[in-house]
Amino acid sequence: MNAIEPVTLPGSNNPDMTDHVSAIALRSKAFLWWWIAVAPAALLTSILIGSILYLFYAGVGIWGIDWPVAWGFAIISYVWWIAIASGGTFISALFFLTRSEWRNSINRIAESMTLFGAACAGIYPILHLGRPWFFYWLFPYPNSMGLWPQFRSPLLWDFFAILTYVTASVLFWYLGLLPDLATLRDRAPTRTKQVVYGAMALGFRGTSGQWRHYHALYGVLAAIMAPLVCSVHSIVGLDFAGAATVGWHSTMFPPFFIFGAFLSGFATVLLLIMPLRRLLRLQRYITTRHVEVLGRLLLTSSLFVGYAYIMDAFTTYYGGEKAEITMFQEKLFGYYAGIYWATILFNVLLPQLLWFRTIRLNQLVVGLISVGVIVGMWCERYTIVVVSLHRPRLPSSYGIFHATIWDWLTLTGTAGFFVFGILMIVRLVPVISMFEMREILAPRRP
Amino acid sequence: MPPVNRQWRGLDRLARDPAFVARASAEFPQLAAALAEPRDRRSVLKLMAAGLALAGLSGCDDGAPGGVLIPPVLPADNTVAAGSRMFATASVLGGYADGILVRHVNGRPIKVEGNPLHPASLGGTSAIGQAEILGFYDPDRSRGLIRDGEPQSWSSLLTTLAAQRDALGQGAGFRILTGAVTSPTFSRQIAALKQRYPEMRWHRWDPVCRDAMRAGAVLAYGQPVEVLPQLDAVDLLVTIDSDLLDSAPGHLRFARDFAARRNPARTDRMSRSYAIEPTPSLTGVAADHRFVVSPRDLVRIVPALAASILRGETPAGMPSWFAPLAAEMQAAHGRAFIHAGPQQPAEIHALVHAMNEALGGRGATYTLIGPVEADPVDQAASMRDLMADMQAGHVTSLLIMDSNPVFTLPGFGEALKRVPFSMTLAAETTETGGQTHWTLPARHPFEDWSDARAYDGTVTILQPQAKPLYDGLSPHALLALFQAADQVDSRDVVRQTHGLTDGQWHDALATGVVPNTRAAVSDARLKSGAAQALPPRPAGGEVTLLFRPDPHLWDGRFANNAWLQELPRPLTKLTWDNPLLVSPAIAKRLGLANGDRVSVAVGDASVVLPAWVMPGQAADCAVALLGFGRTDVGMVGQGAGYDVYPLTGGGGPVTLRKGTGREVLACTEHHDPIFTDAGDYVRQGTLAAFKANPGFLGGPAEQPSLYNRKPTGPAAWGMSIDLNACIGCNACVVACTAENNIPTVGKQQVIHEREMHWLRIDRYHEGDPADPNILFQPVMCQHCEQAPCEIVCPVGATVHDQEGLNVMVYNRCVGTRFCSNNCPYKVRRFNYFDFAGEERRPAVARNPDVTVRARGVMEKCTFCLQRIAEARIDADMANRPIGADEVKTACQSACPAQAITFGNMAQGGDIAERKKSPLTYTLLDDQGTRPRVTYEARIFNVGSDTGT
Amino acid sequence: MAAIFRPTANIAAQVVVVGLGMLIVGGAVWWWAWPRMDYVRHMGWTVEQPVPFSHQHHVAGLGIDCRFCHVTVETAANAGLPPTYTCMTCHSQIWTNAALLAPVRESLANNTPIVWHRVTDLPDYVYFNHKIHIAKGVGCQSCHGTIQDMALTRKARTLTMGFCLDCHRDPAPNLRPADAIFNTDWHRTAETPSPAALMQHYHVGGRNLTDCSICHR
Amino acid sequence: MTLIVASFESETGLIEALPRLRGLGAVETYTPKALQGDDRTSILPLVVLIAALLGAGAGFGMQVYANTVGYPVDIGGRPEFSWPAFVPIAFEIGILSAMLAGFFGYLIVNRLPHLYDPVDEAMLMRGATCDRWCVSIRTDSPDRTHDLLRDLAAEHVEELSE
Repeated sequence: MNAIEPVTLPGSNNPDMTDHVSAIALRSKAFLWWWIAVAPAALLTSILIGSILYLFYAGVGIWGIDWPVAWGFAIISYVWWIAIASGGTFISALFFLTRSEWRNSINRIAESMTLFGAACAGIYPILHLGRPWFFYWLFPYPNSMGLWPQFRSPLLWDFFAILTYVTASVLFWYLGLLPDLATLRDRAPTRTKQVVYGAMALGFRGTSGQWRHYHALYGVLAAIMAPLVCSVHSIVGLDFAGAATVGWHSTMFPPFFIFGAFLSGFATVLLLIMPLRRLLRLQRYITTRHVEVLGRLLLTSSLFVGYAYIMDAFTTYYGGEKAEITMFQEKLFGYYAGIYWATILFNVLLPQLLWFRTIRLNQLVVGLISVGVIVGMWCERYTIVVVSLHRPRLPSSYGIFHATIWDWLTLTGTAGFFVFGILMIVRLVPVISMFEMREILAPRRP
Repeated sequence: MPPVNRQWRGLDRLARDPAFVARASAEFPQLAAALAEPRDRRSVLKLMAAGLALAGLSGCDDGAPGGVLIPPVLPADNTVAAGSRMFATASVLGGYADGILVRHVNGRPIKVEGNPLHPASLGGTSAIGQAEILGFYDPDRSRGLIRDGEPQSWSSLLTTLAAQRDALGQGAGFRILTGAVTSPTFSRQIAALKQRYPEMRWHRWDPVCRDAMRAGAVLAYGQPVEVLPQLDAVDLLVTIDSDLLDSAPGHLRFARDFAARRNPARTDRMSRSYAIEPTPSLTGVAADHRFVVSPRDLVRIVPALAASILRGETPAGMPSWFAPLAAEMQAAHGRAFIHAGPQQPAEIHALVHAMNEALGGRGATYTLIGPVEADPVDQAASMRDLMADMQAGHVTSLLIMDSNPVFTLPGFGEALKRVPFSMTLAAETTETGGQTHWTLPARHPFEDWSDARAYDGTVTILQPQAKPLYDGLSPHALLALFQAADQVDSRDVVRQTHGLTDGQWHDALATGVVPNTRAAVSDARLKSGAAQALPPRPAGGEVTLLFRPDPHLWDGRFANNAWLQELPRPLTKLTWDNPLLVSPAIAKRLGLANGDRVSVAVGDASVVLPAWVMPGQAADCAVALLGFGRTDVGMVGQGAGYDVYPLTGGGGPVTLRKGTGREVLACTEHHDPIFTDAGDYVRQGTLAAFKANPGFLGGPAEQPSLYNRKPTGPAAWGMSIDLNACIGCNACVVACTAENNIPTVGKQQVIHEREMHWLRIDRYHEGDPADPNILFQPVMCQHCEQAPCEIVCPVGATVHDQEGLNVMVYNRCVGTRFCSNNCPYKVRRFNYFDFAGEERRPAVARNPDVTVRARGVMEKCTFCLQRIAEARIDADMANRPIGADEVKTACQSACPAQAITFGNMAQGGDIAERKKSPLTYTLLDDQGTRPRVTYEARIFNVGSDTGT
Repeated sequence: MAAIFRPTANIAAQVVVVGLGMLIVGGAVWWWAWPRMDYVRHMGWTVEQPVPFSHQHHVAGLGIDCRFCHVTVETAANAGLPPTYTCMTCHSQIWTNAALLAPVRESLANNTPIVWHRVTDLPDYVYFNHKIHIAKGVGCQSCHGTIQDMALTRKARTLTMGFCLDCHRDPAPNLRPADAIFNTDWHRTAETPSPAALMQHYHVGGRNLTDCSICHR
Repeated sequence: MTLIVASFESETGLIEALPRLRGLGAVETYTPKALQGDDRTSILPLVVLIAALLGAGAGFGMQVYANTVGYPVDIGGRPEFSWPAFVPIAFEIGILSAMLAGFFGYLIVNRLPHLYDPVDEAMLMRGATCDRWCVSIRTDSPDRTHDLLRDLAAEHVEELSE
């Protein structure tokens, strides 16, 4: 398979597609592989719940964070997840605006990824707090103390950004789901499914009015989602750039973080669609073309990120601030140097293989590169948070950070929760946006 | 459970101890009730607080635990129902007294301050003195009479003593063992005892003693005179392995006098000081020149120095600095002073006496006084006799007070077994107490009457600060019981000694000094032989092993004091441990890194302990720190560090071998010990450069900024820290801990870098590891006007008030820790666990004017906001502005050298003056944070210029 | 009959939608109202005490000055609770064997304090200081309400941070002439100096009373 | 009144049919995707725009009020009215209200949720969400409608009495 297939294989048509896709959601018994996949995911999810409960009981002291390195896994993983989440929005919103046909068959998966990526990210800021039960103090509610949150703090901007992003993603996802839910309602084999999907479809019947407003609105919302996701990531970048801390105080962070979001987003989408198209027999609609396109996007964004890394080094030495240079040396050759170089390898060097068409078409290699990118992005955040913090301006406050078992359990726990969520989506709703596919498929069987 | 340090478990154990519960029920009804049904330690502590309140500690009561108010039955006499008062007393170490005032809040002792009227203190305190209040509240303090492990009643003690009185007869077998004593009352009682038991003997033993100095004085003058330096009159100070500013009696006063001549911006006659020492000391670090010399060379160099000064010889084979120094000393005739430390042999002291006389210092830079100590003896000799008699069975009854020989003197435990009747009087559980027949709980100095003399002989009356927390016996009462059957009130005993009128007595109590008790100036003449004294050459061997007291645990008596255990040692920044300090050369030879185990053998005695590389230590030297490794001690000191006393007994060559494995040591500094550019933080220069351009180290006026909003309150608080005065003694750190209810976190958490000190003293080594330049810099919240921490807090938990304070509102903090990230000075501390709740001291011991911080909130230096608030209210009530120097922060008032100045800059005063100093600079001024704390750069008066 | 839902389903759906809407609105209202309710603030609650002491009787009835019992109110942070001794100064003469007063007599006899229960209990991180408020002309009633009418002492103000801030933002209305501070039946009259004049007189307004460091340490 | 529902096999079929059917009564189409050539505009974009502006304005206003009137505090020596710092939150609140307005606006303009509709009774409606192009006519003249639909080659026709 080294000739690139079209967006949909020849002979694909609407009825077959509709039958096939809705059958996946409506089948009475789940696939065996589904059960095999869901078991560990569920286990990890329960581990997540367990470690959260213990955290609330014992306090953030159970983590590796200390005096100079006061931020740790919670923030690293938060940034990591929110970046993964954004990838989905880019595909569903940005490429909707560009009317790219290939997007129609994968935007449902991408958006679901956004949903659960954002959910995982959303947990962390609360876990991170020393007194999590007071997290609502970040919200400007009418309190008897006459107090307000401190609106100049990037963390507060972040709080609002996440709030908006999660809500918007859910609404956008659900809106996009309405017509397909209607389809499921009308094809549901059992009464229960009829009622459930029927209720969720809210009575969408595809009347002329419903369609007219639908397209008007969907376009507008897509046009909103695109800047929103950029703002969310700029603000996450500002959580760091807004501080005077060594290694953080850089005007480049907002775009830098957006590049990172592209990269990890595309990588995760690739990792989801490549197995799913096989397991769910979707090769007709998610073709090697998709893999190829995403491969190119992955390469492009990796070049962006590479540029950011170079500028990072350049500004440090060009700026010539002593503390910055000390910290950067430490980053390159110090205790944590391995993690920095892993970042470079996974995020910049390996993706360069994608210049070759044959590589782009080799799904195994593409998969490995994507995994590398996701690991690399985590390492990047580890470097930004830990390495920067462990070399503050005064040598007397130098320090070191070692993660504890609880750090790792929480991280893997959220990973499990993410997979669990995706599997639920696969089981319950159409993994391909059927009504959008109809735009590009033959209306009738040949 | 969170990994909490062992030391917290104590009170639980206590609560389960039936004996304690029984006693408690007698003293504190609620407490017993609480202990009866199991509860969490916190509530027990609360009730203990209530119990202590009932026990009479607290007159009135604001916010008593459990939402109840407990007014006294009778109006509390002469305690102000609320607010604070000071009561004078003294903190005694090695017999010598430093005057202190104890602050009482709501009628209970809360904090130790210096006594400005006391000659040895002048308002300053030592770290140990500051920590004494914690010792007073220590739940581990020994309570109840024990005989062979069985609890006893007071009456049984009285009968036993009655039997003793009869049995002792002429007192042939009766021995009393104490530490060095200056108490007039005590010696008076001993004298009386000697009348009753003519043949009794009084032995003295301190593991850290000043025998050599005494012997040196006898060599030089034929009598044990003591030297009284006038450091503010000294232009040229030469110290030889000296503890002048570290721990010598009167060191607080010396630090003050020394500092008075150290800042060229304030004195036009900056003194110059040379330190000749084998291992870094505070005295050496404070000097302009520090010469690293091994003891084995000292015994060569000092006589040579004497020769060239006394007889004008020019010895050969001396280090390069020798000739210039000798010349300079001669040039400074009448303005120079030489001081040698207690670790040096008597002969060297004799030579130093001779040199001081020859340099015409006597009467100008120092005076001689008669011995301050009561009936001074050669402790080593005195102990040899005692041990011999004990072995021989001549000792029938032995009374041990304020001494722990079983721990500090190898072989004593064995000898003790042969004594038919032995009795220990100790405030804390000690190894000795465990091995004598009787163990009596002593009253804490804050609980009973006594007296003591200062380094210059001045007498202070020690008065009780509170009713005894646990019933104990005062040494005076015990001696009296050996004297006669009738029990005496120690107050009367003390009072008899001094024969003061009521008026004088009350003045003495109020001022903390008994007037006209200064020791008379001695007119002893120098003996001719002094100048010829020749010190013995120390034993050979490639390693010289030195024993030094731990700067904070001293000889081990403070091992159960968590504040002192967790206080980073001034030069190593180590807590909770006493590794062997090895010179870089030794480390290189044996391939030792910090923490590597090493085995030290002296003759047949040997100890295995971790090593720590000590820059600036003589190549052949290894230093073992005494005082750790206590075995029979409270929960805090249990198993902290290593006992090196066994080595002191061993004779023969010293051998070091690298052991296997490495230990993690709780050090609070994690940077590469050697620095090339410490000057970025601790600005420093020479006196010559200063004279050329006084402002050469001062920072630029103010970084330009987009924001020019300034606090506009009626007061403007500011602080200035003089790095020329700071000797790194840590008194300020403990004072801060005590004043602000700062919890200790234990070794494990210190290793996790979670120590809580609001005020830390940064220490930098600069240059060559063999002989580095060592610098100190106290760092606390800088109270920036453009505070980076405030911008990033999402809930506004840290904001600015209009008087320029960066206030931290604990109860608003949700714990994002962003403020700490964004603090360039990293002065913020976070409660990763419920450190305050896990503290072992009772809640009443806390300062009620300071919020106790919960788990998950950030905290930091507040400029002692509670003191500011008090002054603010007083000023407002009088409708006047707050005076410039009206408020003193805890660190400021504790500093013996007056390195820290704080005040209301709006009203001028000292603070405004110091801020004007040309040496003033702000830390990390490139950050444009505009701190309210500024530093005065360190100036070295180096050899090339005369400085006067 | 092909339809999945009955016509009633539409009504059901609308009910659900409206219900959700009301739930959200109601929740918001509750969030706002709850901390402001007197019930939550224990306003007007009386607390079980060992002795049913009546301020009404002693203050309004006998006209005893506040400072007779609360001796340190002018000189210290806390007003001070009277020692048993103070109670007995009178009650050794009158009501000498009233059953109600038995606890007081026992307290003196066995030298065991009376344990009173707090009526107003500020959090430990709030440092209220009586003497400065008295000195600046704030009357007892501003925070303790009409104490002279309380047969059993009860909490009369919310004592929320908002309550404190209201006065710290604008102290004037709560200021009284110096001689009226302990006068429980004082009322502003024609000849009372104006609030502004009182602010002047007490030199209030020199500092920003809403700084955190005023109350929190 | 009778309700007649018919389905066509192709989109074009339905489009051609519509103008002729309109004469007979109220016509509504049910299609698997939007019909071509329906160029009427929607009010929703305007609603979303207004909501966004209002939300952002309110958000900005709240921050200004809190920092200048509500409880002004000295935060790191920054001015009370530091408007640049207020922009991000204002923006986010604007977006949030836009999303909410858009979504609920859609439900309102389409009277959703609308679970039951008489046309649901028609079996052939089940194809409308897949590949059939359905139309419903409320007419007084069912016969003519039937004839016309037959001429238009409607795939299926169902008549539902109301």
